[in-house]
Amino acid sequence: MTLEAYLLLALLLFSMGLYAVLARHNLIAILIGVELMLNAANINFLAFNYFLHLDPAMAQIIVLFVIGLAAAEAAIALAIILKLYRKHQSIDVDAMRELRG
Amino acid sequence: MTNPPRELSPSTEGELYTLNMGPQHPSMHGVLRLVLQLRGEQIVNAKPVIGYSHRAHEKMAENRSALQFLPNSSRIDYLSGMIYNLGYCQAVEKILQIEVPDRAVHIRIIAAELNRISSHLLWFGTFLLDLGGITPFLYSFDDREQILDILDSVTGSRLTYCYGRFGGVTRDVDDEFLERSTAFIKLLRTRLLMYKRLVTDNVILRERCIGVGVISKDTAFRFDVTGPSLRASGVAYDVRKAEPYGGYDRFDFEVPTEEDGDTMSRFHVRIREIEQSCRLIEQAIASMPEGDILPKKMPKRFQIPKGEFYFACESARGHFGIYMVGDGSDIPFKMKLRTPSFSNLSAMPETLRGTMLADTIAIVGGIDIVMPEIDR
Amino acid sequence: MNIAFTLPFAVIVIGAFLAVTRSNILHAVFGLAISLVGVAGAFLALGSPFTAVMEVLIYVGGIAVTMIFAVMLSSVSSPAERGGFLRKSLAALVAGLFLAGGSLIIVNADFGAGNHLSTDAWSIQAVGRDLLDRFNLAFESLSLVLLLAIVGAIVIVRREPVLPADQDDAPEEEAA
Amino acid sequence: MSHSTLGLICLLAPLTAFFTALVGFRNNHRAAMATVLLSGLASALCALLLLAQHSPQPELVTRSWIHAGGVDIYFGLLLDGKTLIMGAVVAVITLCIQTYSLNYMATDPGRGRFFAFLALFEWAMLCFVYSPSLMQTFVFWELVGLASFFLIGFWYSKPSAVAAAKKAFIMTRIGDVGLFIGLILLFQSTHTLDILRLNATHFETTRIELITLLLFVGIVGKSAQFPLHTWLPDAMEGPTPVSALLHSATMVAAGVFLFARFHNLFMQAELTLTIVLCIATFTAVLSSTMAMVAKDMKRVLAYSSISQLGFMLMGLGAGSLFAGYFHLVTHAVFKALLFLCAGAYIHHYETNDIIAIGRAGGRKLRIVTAGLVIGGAALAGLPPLAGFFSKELIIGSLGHGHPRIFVIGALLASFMTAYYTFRMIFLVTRPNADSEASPDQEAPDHEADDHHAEGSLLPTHAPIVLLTLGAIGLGFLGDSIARLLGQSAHHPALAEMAPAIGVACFGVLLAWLDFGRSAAAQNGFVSRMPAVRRLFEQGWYLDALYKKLFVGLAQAIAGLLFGLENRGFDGGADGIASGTRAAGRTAAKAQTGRLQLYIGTSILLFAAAALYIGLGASR
Amino acid sequence: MSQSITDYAPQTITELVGNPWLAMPMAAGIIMGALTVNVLMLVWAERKVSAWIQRRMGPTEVGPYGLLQTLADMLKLISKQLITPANIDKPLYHLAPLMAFAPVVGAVALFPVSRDYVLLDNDLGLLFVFALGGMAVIAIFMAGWGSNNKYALLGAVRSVAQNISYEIPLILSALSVVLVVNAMGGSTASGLNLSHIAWVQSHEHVWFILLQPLAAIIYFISALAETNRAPFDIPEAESELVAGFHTEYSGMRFSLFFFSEYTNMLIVSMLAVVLFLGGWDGPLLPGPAWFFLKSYALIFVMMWVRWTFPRLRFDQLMTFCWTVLIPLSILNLLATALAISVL
Repeated sequence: MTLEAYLLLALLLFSMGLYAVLARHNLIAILIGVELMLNAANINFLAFNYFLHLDPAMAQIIVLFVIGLAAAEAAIALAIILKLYRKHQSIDVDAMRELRG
Repeated sequence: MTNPPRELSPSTEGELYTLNMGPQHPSMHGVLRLVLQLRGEQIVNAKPVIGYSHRAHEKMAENRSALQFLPNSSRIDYLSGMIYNLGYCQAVEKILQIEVPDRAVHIRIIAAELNRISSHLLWFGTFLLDLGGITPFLYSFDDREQILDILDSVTGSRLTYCYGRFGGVTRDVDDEFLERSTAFIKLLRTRLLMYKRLVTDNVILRERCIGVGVISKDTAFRFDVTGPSLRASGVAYDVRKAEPYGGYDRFDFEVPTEEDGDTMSRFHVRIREIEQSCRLIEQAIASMPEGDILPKKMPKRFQIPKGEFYFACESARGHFGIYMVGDGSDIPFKMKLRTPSFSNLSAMPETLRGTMLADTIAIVGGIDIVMPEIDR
Repeated sequence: MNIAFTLPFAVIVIGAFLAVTRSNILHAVFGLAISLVGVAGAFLALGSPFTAVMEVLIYVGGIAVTMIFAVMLSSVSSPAERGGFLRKSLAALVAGLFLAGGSLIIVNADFGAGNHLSTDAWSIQAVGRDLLDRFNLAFESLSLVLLLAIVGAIVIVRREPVLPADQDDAPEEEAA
Repeated sequence: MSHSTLGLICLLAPLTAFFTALVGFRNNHRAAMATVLLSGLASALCALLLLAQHSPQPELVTRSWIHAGGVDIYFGLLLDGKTLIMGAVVAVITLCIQTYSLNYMATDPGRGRFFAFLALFEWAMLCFVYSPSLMQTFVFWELVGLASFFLIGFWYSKPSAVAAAKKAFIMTRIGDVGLFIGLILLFQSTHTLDILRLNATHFETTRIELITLLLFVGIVGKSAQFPLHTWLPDAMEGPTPVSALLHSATMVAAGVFLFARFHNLFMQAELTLTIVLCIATFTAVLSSTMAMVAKDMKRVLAYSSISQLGFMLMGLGAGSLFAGYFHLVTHAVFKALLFLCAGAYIHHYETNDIIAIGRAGGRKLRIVTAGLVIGGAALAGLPPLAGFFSKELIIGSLGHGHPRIFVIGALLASFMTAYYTFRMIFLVTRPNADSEASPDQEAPDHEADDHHAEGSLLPTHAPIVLLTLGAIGLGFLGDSIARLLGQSAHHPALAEMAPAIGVACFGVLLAWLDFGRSAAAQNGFVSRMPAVRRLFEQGWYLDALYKKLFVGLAQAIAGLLFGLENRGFDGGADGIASGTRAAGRTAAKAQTGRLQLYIGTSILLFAAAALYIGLGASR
Repeated sequence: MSQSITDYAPQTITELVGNPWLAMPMAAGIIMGALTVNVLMLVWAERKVSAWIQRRMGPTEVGPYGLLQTLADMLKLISKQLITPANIDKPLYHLAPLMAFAPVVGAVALFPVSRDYVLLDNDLGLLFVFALGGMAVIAIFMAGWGSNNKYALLGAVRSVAQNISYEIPLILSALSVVLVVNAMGGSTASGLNLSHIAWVQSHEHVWFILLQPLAAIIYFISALAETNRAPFDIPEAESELVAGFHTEYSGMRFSLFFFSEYTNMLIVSMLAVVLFLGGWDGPLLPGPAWFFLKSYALIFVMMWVRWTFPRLRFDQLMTFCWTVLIPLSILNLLATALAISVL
């Protein structure tokens, strides 16, 4: 397979994640979209590395960092979602509009 | 009718949920149903629901003569049937003032104490089964089986004995019975040592039991907790000592008590009671007199005189009371049974509150309830 | 078609589709998990088993499970997807535009090096050494970030311990 | 065994013991105590062996941690004269105190935790002492502070202990900020973390003045010099063994040790040295005055610690590494001894009050009283005990090329030291129930119960005896210590020593007159001046002053700003605000609060930009 | 390092049939056959062991020594009607048994049975085993949630919390072995390769249980918890939660859970053998014999423990993990690293 194929796969995955972020009401579903987007980026990193043979260890390390950051981000995001749920009895993104003008 | 649990504040309400434990649940000892309100695994409210095996024993007693009711008595609590059976006999004897011959007194004590040991052994096994230890169950049933065999040899039944007669017992015991009882007690002592080593000293068991389900002395009094559960809370109350009946005052035994009132204390009290029962049996066998097992002179009919009568005995689970109102006929006008598990169970909602779900099992198992005896 | 590409491709797309469209949020999380397993497969095909394993260990075994926990702790029923069509079509429009534009770029771009595969040797040892040497600062910072995230998450969701309800909360008979 | 093995054992034993005791033996106090004691023994043995095997050249045993930006960050041991002596002192004294704690803490419900923290403390201090790099120095400097925080606040259910722990932690942190900035500046100008290389650096610029001053700020915090000294007396809230440890070989010693460690750098900064001398002398005199009126035995010792630390810094600041360092070592020994003795009294009579202890029959504890007398005499600087030699050296070194005021200050402090030390000794050994002195608290009556007799007294007495021997004999080891430090030990002539001996003797004599005589009023000459007495008792009102100063200052600044704001800015701001508000109301309409709208818009814009750039690139 | 996905086809079978894509399903078939036999034997063994401990006979009727009893039981389970409760979450409920079952089969292929024979030799073998084990959590959750039963849900929540927590000491204790392997076996081969771990032990004539006794103990305890075996069988605590996450499963679906549970026992035992007990190393007998002898001996110990101890309470279990096992395993790892860097 070609580099373009993997890039397109990643792009598709990213777009799906983007759709979830934009279209879903549920905060957790939005978080799911974000995770999909992060993984699309990961595929890109490895694909570029594989096909353009850059530094083989480097791409993996970057992917590891992304995974680690995603774990941290998920932990905090879920904690916030839980807190919001306790406050609003809902995790609908439209319910969180205190900052509107 | 009981009210539904009080509404909790809306902020916490969404996080509570109700779990129906029982009536068909592996460790509800028959058909107890506990309606638990949980927050996570923590119990906010517990409500026992009873009555699934109601058989109207009390009503039956008001429709048949005392003698006809006799077989029913051991069905009330099938685990200490002998004690209930003999207790009922003793109640009638007390009403009609029938003298019981010495030999029968001794035999009754041996039979009742063997029955108490068997009940405690069964509790020991099932309690550990509730805590997830499966093997001790089979060991204790093995021991209990011997008691059942011994009692079977003289009474002819294994569980729901009808051995008592007003004034004595149905059948005399032979030497073989006494020898087997002596041998069994000797064996049981070694087994108790083994249980201590393998079970009582086990770290996990101690973790599960110590400090779990504490019933304070005060709580125990308020809910009229009785039996080993009461003695585990530090009250040395035992009907056999407090209001001696059936010749218990002739023998030397102690009322074991523990101070902490937790499940471990109840565990220890029962184990120590087994030892005391062994002592009683040994004494009774050693001083077994010769003679009749029924009084020479017996009334032809067992008419309950006019008036109210109360008799209490100590069952394996505690204070078992028989309240009878007679109108001079053969048939009691009214009979009410005060059974120990019922009052012990009533202390549960308060004890369970705030504990973990897993502790429910340990606590409910630890107070040793027998559902038919509660439902009657 | 190459099965080493199509298999992960199919799994990723199907999983992501489930994750994006299911209105039952729990199904969406399981869709995410499936998709991530597919991503791990793609990593394998891209010659990086180590990241593939890590993806499964951390994403599927950790993040997805945490999400399921959050779902169970928050809303059992997902909020109704009301006002759906306009919002969805707008979102689809944006995502579609993004997809179209991106594909345009990818197809038109020349990545220079052609398509010869990397056969460079790498080993876990090399990754490990780089982690602790070249990327040491990033590595240590990441560990700090993770620690802070854990502590922060605990602090955020902590609530004052609720003591067992008082005796008064017991079902009383007084109203009877 | 090789040096690296010995060193590793020495450092790792307490760490292992800490974790084992804290995690492994949480419910088994006996095992925790045994582990910690064994580790202390191992550390002490290794430290002594290292000392015995010392080589003239500094030796490095290190393991690398990070290479980054051309700097190699490593951890390990630097074995030279300074570290070897201090390491041995720390390890031995910690062992003594751990042994002593066996009895002292025997019935405390948290003793396992206590011993674990002792091990942590020892580990942090040893790693600090043996540190070969700035990084390690700073890390363990902070860890020493942390461990002392745990120990001072050990009885965490006592509000005063918690407050004291917090105070100690925050006060020392103030100094640490300075230290940290100083270390960074130091690193910036030398590009190395290696302490040996640092010390060999010669600075041309005056930057060294700034660096050393900042380092000195850290030392002031940790070694409890004026004006950050107030935490130390409060730190008495911890158990007495902790005080003994804090005041002798660890915590406060860390500051002085840091000074000694960077002595070469300090020597290049004239200005800093002068400031050091001023502050040290002032601290020595100031805290001595407070000690003269304190009735709490531990407080007397605490104030004396502060003043002795002033002495050490005087010696070091005067340029004599040997004098200051020697005093650090001897002080560690006799101060540990004094605290252990004080602990024995306090444990036995359950009161801190000197007068109460004396009246309850303090002298009946013979070994302890002997220890107290000898330790006190060493503190007072009476010949031929350990303190005498080191203090003489300091006063001697001050005599060379420094203003007279410092010598006079030192002599004054020395006099007061002798006075208050013997005041304490006489109050304990020659109680006079009829004197005017009134104890603040009475000792509970112990005639009837003998529960203190439980167990062996060996763990209490053995360390006291050992340290007593040290307090007697250590003074004669000055030459070998000087050799280890690479300094020449100069012996001051008798004529030089005369004033010092004189004031010390005079102090003792005055103490005898005030407290020792059978007809003495036991109130001391200070109480004839009530105002002065109150001033001393309240610690020169420094705590109150700090409170007033900082709170007042903040309020003053706030008031100033308030006025400025009210008059100057408000008018203009109001006009701007109304305009902004109007504009805001219009703009706020765009702020829908809908997260997804924001994301969508930004993505679209971003995509457009990317598309534009991408297409442009591909064209 | 491997470069193609076909590298993950079992090598030996690939050589036989020539096509890696054909080899994968074949290997799965072989493994499933072997595992079925293994599970049948294990269930029989569990019954016999428990009977022996409880002074009973155990199964005696079907086949010699009751050997065929479990086969009969399996036939019964397969032929039973599949009861589907009302109001379940259908996809989750139906997929859960398969999800529990699939990763287990994959993990078995990685174990070196002898010096020369391993179905799938992979440089990251150890990590693969853990990753596949991590996926089982999802299956349990699907089952618990899908069943629409409070007991099942409680069981699933407990199980997931327990599995995630105990995975940490499990992996940490295994990692300290990996450190030792890398220190002893040179840097040419990966310390995560299961064959290599076993090879180092036989080559250096030392079983790692001697070098890493603490890790071995932590591993074994965590393994008991990972497989939900007594005294950590809290997710399916019969007396509390009826049967935990598989309360609502019956017939074939239940037997799949049962299958994966017993196979999990085999996997953690085999892993323990590879990590700590020298793999196929041993005198006289051939490699595979030693390997399985040790594995089954460990399984026997697990059964022994199960029939001896009562069950812990859930919070005690978690406290034990987070305050004892995890600190200890971290300490052990640090101590190992330190010892290696010093020696």
